[in-house]
Amino acid sequence: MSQPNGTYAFYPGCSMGVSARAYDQSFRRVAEVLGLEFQDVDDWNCCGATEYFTLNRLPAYSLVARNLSLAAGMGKEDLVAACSACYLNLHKTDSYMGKYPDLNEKVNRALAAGGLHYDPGTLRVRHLLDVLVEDIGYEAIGEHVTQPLKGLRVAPYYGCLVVRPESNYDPEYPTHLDDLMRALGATVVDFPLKTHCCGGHMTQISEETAYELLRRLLANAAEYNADVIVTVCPMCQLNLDAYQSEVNRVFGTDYHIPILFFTQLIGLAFGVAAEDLGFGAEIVPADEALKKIGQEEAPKPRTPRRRDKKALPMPPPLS
Amino acid sequence: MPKQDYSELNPLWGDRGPVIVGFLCNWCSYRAADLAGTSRFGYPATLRDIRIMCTGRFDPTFAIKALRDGADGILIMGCHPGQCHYQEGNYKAMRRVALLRRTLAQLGVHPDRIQLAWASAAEGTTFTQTVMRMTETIAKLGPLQWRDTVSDLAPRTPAPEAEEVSHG
Amino acid sequence: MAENGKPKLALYWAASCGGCEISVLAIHEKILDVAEAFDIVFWPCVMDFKVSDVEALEDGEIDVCLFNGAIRTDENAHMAHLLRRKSKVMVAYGSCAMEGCMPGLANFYDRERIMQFVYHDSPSTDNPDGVEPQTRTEVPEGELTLPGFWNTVRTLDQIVPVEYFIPGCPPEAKWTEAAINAIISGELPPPGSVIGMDVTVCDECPRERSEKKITRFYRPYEIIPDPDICLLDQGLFCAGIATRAGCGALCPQVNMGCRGCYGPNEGVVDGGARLISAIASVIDAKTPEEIDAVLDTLPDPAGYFYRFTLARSLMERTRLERQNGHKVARPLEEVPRLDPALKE
Amino acid sequence: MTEEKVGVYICHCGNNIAGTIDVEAVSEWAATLPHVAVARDYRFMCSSLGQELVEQDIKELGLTRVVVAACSPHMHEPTFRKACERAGLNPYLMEMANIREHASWVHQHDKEAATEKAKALISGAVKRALELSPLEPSRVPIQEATLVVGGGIAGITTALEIADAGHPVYLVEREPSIGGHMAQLDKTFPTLDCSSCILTPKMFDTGNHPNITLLSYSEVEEVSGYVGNFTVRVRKKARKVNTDLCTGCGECWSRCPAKVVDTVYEAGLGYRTAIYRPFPQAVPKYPVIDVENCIYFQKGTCKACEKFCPTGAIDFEQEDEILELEVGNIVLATGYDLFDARRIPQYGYGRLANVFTSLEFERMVNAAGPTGGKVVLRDGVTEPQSVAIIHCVGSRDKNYNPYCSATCCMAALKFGHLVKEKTDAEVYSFYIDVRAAFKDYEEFYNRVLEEGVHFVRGRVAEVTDAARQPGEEGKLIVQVEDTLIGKQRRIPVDMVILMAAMEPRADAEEIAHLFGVGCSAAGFFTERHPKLDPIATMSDGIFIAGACQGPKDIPATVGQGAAAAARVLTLISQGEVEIEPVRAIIDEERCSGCRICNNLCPYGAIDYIEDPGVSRVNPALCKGCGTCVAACPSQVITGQHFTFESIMSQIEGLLYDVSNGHETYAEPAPLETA
Repeated sequence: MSQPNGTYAFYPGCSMGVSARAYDQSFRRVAEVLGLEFQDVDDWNCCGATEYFTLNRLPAYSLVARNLSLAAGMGKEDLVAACSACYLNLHKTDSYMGKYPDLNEKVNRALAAGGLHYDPGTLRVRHLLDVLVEDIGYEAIGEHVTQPLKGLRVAPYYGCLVVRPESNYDPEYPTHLDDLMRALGATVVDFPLKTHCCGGHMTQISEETAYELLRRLLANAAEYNADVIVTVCPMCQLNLDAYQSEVNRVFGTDYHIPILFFTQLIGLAFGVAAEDLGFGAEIVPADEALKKIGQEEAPKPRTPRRRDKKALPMPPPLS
Repeated sequence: MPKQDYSELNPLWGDRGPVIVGFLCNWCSYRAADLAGTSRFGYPATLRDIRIMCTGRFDPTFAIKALRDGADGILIMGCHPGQCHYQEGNYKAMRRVALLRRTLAQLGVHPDRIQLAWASAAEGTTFTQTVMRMTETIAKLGPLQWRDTVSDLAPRTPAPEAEEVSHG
Repeated sequence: MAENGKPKLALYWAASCGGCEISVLAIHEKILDVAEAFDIVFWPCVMDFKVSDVEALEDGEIDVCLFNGAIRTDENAHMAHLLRRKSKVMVAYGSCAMEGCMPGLANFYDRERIMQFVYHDSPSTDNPDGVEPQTRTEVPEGELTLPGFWNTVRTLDQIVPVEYFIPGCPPEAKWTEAAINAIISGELPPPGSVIGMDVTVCDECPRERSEKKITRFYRPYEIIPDPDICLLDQGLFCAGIATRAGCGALCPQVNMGCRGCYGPNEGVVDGGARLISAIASVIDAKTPEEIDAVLDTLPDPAGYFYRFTLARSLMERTRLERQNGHKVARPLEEVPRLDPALKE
Repeated sequence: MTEEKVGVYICHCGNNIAGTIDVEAVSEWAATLPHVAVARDYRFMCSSLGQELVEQDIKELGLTRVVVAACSPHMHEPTFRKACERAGLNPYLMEMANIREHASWVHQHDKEAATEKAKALISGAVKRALELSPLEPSRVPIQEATLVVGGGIAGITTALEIADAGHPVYLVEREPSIGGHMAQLDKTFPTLDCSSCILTPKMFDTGNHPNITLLSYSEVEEVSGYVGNFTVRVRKKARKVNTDLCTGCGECWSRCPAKVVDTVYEAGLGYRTAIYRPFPQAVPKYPVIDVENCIYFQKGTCKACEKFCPTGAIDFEQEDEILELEVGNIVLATGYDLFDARRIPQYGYGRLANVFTSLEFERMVNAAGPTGGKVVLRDGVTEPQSVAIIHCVGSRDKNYNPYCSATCCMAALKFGHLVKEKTDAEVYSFYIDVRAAFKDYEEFYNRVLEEGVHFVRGRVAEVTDAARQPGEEGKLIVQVEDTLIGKQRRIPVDMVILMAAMEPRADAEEIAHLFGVGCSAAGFFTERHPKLDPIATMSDGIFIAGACQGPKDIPATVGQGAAAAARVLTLISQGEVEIEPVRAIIDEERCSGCRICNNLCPYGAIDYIEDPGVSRVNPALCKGCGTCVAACPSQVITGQHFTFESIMSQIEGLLYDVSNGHETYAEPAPLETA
């Protein structure tokens, strides 16, 4: 599966250099440790985010296809995106162009105007999380861990895009981020809302809707006593982080759950200095939570296995 | 299934259409064809099928014979791998068809003219779709007309009268 | 029958290497019996005869004609018809006449490509003016003619009716002898018969055979095979399983897979198809990918399977297409690769 | 070829064929084919008048071959074969052309093409018929004993029926006791009979029947042979208990210190000891030592059971025993596995304590179960105030199993009733359709409706403990689209029961391979015919009964078990069995012993005879698939009824209108001069 020389084409997308600088910084440091090389697509353009596809599809596909075409010219097999929305749009465009010859033809006609061309299937579009899990593996990542995240209770938040529409992972209840966090030594809490919506751009359109969705996520993480919520998407991170105080104000709650990128936690576990991983950029400060690393966790099971003699056994987890 | 004008796909058809000889295993694909019938799923009348007990009975000679005798394509259909009524006959068919396709390709017969597909007794639609897909493939490839190939006797340049051949 | 009461015998050499002519002599001193028993009326390779001598004979005057070689040119065809007309019994002698043999491999190509290669592209060709043979050429002395060269090589029985077939490249002396004896004694098998055996080379092969499971093929230079074990069991292609016995398993006995010169077994319609079916059946693979991996180790399957029998096979030759009124073979490299989606 | 006379009969099938195909024209055309002595078309060939037409022509015209162009041979081949036989023509000289399923019904929109195709199919059938040979079925004697695999209610029924008829039976059961899933149930729908009350007497009879050899804690390892003459190797696993000495007193397991979760009988809801008897009514009554959990076997010390056994029956050194059985017939009744509900993570089983599977709940409501029949939450004490029952978990779901698991609706109704009976809880049943198809089932549904169970139509999206609204805290929330009111609903409950699907046994494919039977796409054993023969398999002498053939409830299972017994008894009473003559035969005179065919046969029917170095087909083992026939490089294996010549001839016939025949160029070759 992995690239023979461990090099990938990388599509940065618009948030990596701006709101998600911490993601960008931490992912590049982690890649360094793992010996992976990510080569940015030159002259990339916007992926169209979520809106453009609902407004005018053909230009939206063509816009994304331009990125695919540029990336295909780099001679790599895999095109990697760290942002879930970028990943979905790139993946969708590649896959639909392959599935619908009519779309393929129109998009390529548009590309031809700029002297470009893209044959669907040339690239494999992948999310960064998938690359780390599939190509490197839990075991190999575990081998690089020098500062296990012992004692840190992590709620793994996948968001709604990364496991859809076609994915190797269970779209309803994925566990690969869980397993990755476990490989770092963290305690992973069950987080039933792990694939629920973060509100996306509803923060700009209907605050009421977005805040309720955010509240559910925060409440669920709090219920499981999570110290941090870890995300794989700049949009999820931004919404949960930047609007947490608004949620508290609207609902009268008092959540202080730091929202971190998964690469930041990997970096910490690898022993990379926190300032090299973009820590400090988060709005809900992570300092308190990070202090717990290295501590024994106080046992606080939600449902004791056998409260008394009468309790019935639970089935073991599915291996 | 409205009448199809195959010359739209390849002008060489004229007013005729592809002839595909099918070899269907008794237990899965023949029954799938029966099911397509009872379900009234329409498909082009291009397939002329032969019932064999198992695709394991498929002898490459049959395909070669049919192509030589005017067929434009050969469709072998059996039970899905792992579900053969005789356990493994379809794996043998898979290997024979693979080698047959390679061999005939060297004789200028497009490999897509010989196809192997699976349909369980419950898959009337799979059967129908396979025939439709194969018909389209063959229609695009055009007639095979092996008659033209084998009836070739023409010398390269005008030959002398037979009686005048000298043996000096 | 000649005045001396001896049956009249003709031998002719069409498109073949000449090995069959030599094989007739391989019956050693028995050749004297032949000379004793027959009145040889035509044998251009050995004695001085002219076509006009044959033409001068009555129709059906020759009792037996041993005709070796395939039909490749107008001359071959002309002689086949002539000798047929003049002979009571026509024998397709040897692999070329019977099944096309090596000359028949030309059926993988067409006349254009053969001429192009032989008179222009072959590394050993020295033809600065790019001259090609013509059926008629004007020279100061008059007009020269050459027989026309066919697009397709034919077997003898595709051109004229044939009574008997003697297989082999060349036929082993014992079968020639058996045929001669049969003719002399008059105890002839029914017309259409092959003078030979009805089992395959395995029957005569002393190698030890086990259940077959082929995981890959080797080409002869790749391994030194065990001298006592079936070559196919060792992954070496051997056509013996599908080839008529009669040679005494000569090739397998010297560590070389059977080439298949005796042609398919009695009753078989297409020898190549038998090999495809048998060989593919015992490949140890269950997925299209695994199967392809094994088959990739067997380059040129059509060449292996139809080495001697292409002209006589059901397909007879590679496909011809009409181009500008000519029929041309589709060059092999133009056959598209398998569409991966259709591989299964 | 001697002059053959072929009769061709073209069926109108009312309008089914004649409505699309011009049968009169086809009939006229068929009469002109070589060797065809008569061609007729008739409204219904399969009617007695139609059959008499064929019989009359055979007798009066001396037909030597018959071609019937009608429906699929799977429908009426036996009909017309019998007609030929009655008229004195060997039935294997009849050939059918399927112009209904394969022509008129699928080419209704192109009548011309349908008619042309019918002609081609008939032409092929005539050519093939000319190459057919008369065949006679062969006969082999039958061993009296029968092997029944699986000691659930299906296997028990089969074994008792055969044994009661006076014939020996070997009943092989993998677990330490027979009883199967039925022994785990409390009540049975729709009558609410106590399951063990009706099962236990049958188990007892099975264990004590003079004609039944019960091989519990045993597995079949190898099967060879053929109908009437199977040889079966059975591994009798070591119980580590000498059953000659053991009285089943229970002293051993009451002293055993090793407690393990019982995932088989208690479905994971209760515990057992390392030496154990699965349940009190177990047959046989003897315990077994579970070596993997036994402290002595794992750590080397303990032997508590041995110390306390009053009869000295514990035998730690006991080894597995291998038995060789000779049987004439085999019945597979291997049952089902429950779908692992953990595979649907959003339903929370294995994560959320108070989500239970249907089988767990069966054990819970069973008076002899872990809770003594009390309906409680996982804590073992709290009675639920509300219970959700989710249907179709792992069935009717293309992500898992597309099929309907058949029994779960009724079981869910039963659960609804039982919860109502035993608690004051509100019950919500989430269904897609309620399938209550058999006798008294719909009535039971009505009864449960009247008892006040709430039925919500919709597939549940998720079961979560993530509260969102007041009233949801500490509950399990069932999120569902109620398709009858067209709204999303969140229903908080205390307990969720997942009606998990019946699945093929995890090792069903291996078992199928072992016995040489087929598996469907889902993995259930394939019957010979889905409608007319759901009991036999493609392997003669091997029958299937119960849920191994497909999900079914107890009455259907018992019915099939008894039917399998009837089929076996028929064969036994015949004393010998007829084998279809579709077989491969090697011409040993011409076999060169290349051994290509040797390992192609899935039934091991081909033996290589070292001297004189030829291969031979055992006709009783051969099933006639033809794989060896097609593979033989010297073409000396004949596939009866599907001979090389008959198929080659059929190909020629099929292509009668496009073929150029085989020009031999025998005429003087034209030497082109142009």
